[in-house]
Amino acid sequence: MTYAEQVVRLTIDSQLPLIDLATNLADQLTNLAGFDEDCVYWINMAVRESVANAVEHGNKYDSNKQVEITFVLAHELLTIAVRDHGEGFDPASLPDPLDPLNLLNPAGRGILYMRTFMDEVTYLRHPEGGMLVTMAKRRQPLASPAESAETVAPAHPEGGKSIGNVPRD
Amino acid sequence: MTYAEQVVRLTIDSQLPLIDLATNLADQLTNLAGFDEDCVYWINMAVRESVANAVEHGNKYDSNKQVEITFVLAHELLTIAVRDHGEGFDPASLPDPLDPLNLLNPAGRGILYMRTFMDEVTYLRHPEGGMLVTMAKRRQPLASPAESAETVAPAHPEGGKSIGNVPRD
Amino acid sequence: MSLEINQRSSQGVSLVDLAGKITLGQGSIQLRDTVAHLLAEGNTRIVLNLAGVQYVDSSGIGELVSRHMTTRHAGGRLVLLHLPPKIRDLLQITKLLSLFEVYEEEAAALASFLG
Amino acid sequence: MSLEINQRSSQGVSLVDLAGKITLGQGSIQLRDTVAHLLAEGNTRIVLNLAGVQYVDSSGIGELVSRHMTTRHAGGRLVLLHLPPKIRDLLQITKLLSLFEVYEEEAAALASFLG
Ligand SMILES: Nc1ncnc2c1ncn2[C@@H]1O[C@H](COP(=O)(O)OP(=O)(O)O)[C@@H](O)[C@H]1O
Ligand SMILES: Nc1ncnc2c1ncn2[C@@H]1O[C@H](COP(=O)(O)OP(=O)(O)O)[C@@H](O)[C@H]1O
Repeated sequence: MTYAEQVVRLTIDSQLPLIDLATNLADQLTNLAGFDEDCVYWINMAVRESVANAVEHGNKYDSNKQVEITFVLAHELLTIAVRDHGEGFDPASLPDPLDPLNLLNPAGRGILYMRTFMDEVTYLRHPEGGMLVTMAKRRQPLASPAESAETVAPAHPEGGKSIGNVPRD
Repeated sequence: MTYAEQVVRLTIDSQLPLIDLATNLADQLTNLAGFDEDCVYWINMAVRESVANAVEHGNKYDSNKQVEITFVLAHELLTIAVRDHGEGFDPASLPDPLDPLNLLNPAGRGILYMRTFMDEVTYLRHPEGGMLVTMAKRRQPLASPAESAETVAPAHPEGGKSIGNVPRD
Repeated sequence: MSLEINQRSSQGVSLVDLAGKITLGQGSIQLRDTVAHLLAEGNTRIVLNLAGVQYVDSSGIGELVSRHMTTRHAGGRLVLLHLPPKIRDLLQITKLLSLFEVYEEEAAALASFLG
Repeated sequence: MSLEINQRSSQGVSLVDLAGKITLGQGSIQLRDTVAHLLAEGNTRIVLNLAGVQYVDSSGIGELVSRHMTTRHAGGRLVLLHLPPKIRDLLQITKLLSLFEVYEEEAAALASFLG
């Protein structure tokens, strides 16, 4: 492994069975980046939620519209950007899934999960149309340039929970 | 699974460890397409050879240059296109690896393997620069629109060798 | 199939063993149909055994909530058995853990219906 | 590591157990270094045990040819043990199968050096 930034992009048609391609790619990259098992799992889920939203709400299952998932693996940060070609939306206008009135809703929890599992999530309307979701997760900096990616310490060597802010009741 | 054509594209920086991302994606798509185990293996190898050529000979390991791998899964055919941003080359000018004088060469067998495992391989200089390799493999047509991808018969139900033309000595 | 579903019954209680993924699309739909079928046949005492479930997305979590409510509206009860830690986390994050009765032993889940 | 290499020796013959992938980059380089090291120490009787190798690309095939030739030039012999069917196919396609001595039994590979 070199220590240059690595950029990988996947483009898929708007079909549910293709979401697995994005999550499997995420798994390979997060393993390559040295994230621990829990982080790999939760980042996978953030990718699934964001790509599912792009397919379902963004592109509305229109198979002629694509979803682009870009992974940027930098020294200290993994950034994942998901772009669709839908009408976009205003995330500030969404109902709060933790409001007691909404607790029993059948949907509306995906973005909350993304925000919980990733260190940062931003929503932008892309200037050329569609929505651009950008999610970032800090990684443990690589120990020494002499070490290969395989020997990198896990991102959370203390083995603690990787969820940033799970509310414990 | 729907029966529309499915298009998936992966873009990677020119780094050897990222070739696995392309071959793993190929495996998922060939399994989804119902190819049998041998076909999955040999298509994987054709992808590895073509992407390795793009990284090594095309982009010459320049990490600022990308390789784009596009998979098109149609009803009867899987097509894989690999594009680099190098200087290109003339495939007709290559030495024949089966010529007795070349048999002991340390390299020069990749394209022969690609041609053996795929039904068709074409090399084109891309009009905007770089090389475009297009490889196609016929798949068994899906039996009936009512069947799901998981129940599709393998591409070679007779269980025979999937290599088209292995010379047997 | 991403979700495998097996049904058993014991002491008048329907046990649904789930294995695989409950995600947007196929998985969520299968779970919905299974519970609808049980309720339509008058089986309103339901144990969902999640021991074999490795992955649930937000659609799947919503599906668990909806199946819980549908069963309650039908005058029945749906309880969870063998909740994997990651799915427990997901329910907790969305303040749903207290909605569900959760059992670690099949016998305890069955006994809860004999009260 | 994509390629794992273990070395043993028996009756004056070096046995190299390979497992994983021999592909462009790391895998091919490791194999080259291992054989170079053996030859430098005067170990010119070499058995490459490929039982655990699932994948060889064209670079790896070229590496096998080159290691065979280097060993021969050093006055030694390199033979293959437990050649997996797919790698046999790859050698056949490129008309290289007859270049190699191939054994299915370790004892036979070792015995070939006692002639
Ligand atoms: N890419 C998108 N394009 C348009 N609308 C979106 C997009 N992503 C999310 N939304 C909107 O935000 C809402 C909340 O999304 P989310 O929290 O993931 O829950 P769910 O997908 O279950 O509704 C969606 O119902 C939809 O209205
Ligand atoms: N994408 C490419 N760009 C430029 N040259 C290429 C490309 N692919 C193949 N070549 C040329 O064709 C030759 C033969 O390729 P191949 O049969 O794969 O064997 P090898 O890669 O082992 O040399 C290469 O050595 C190189 O000169």
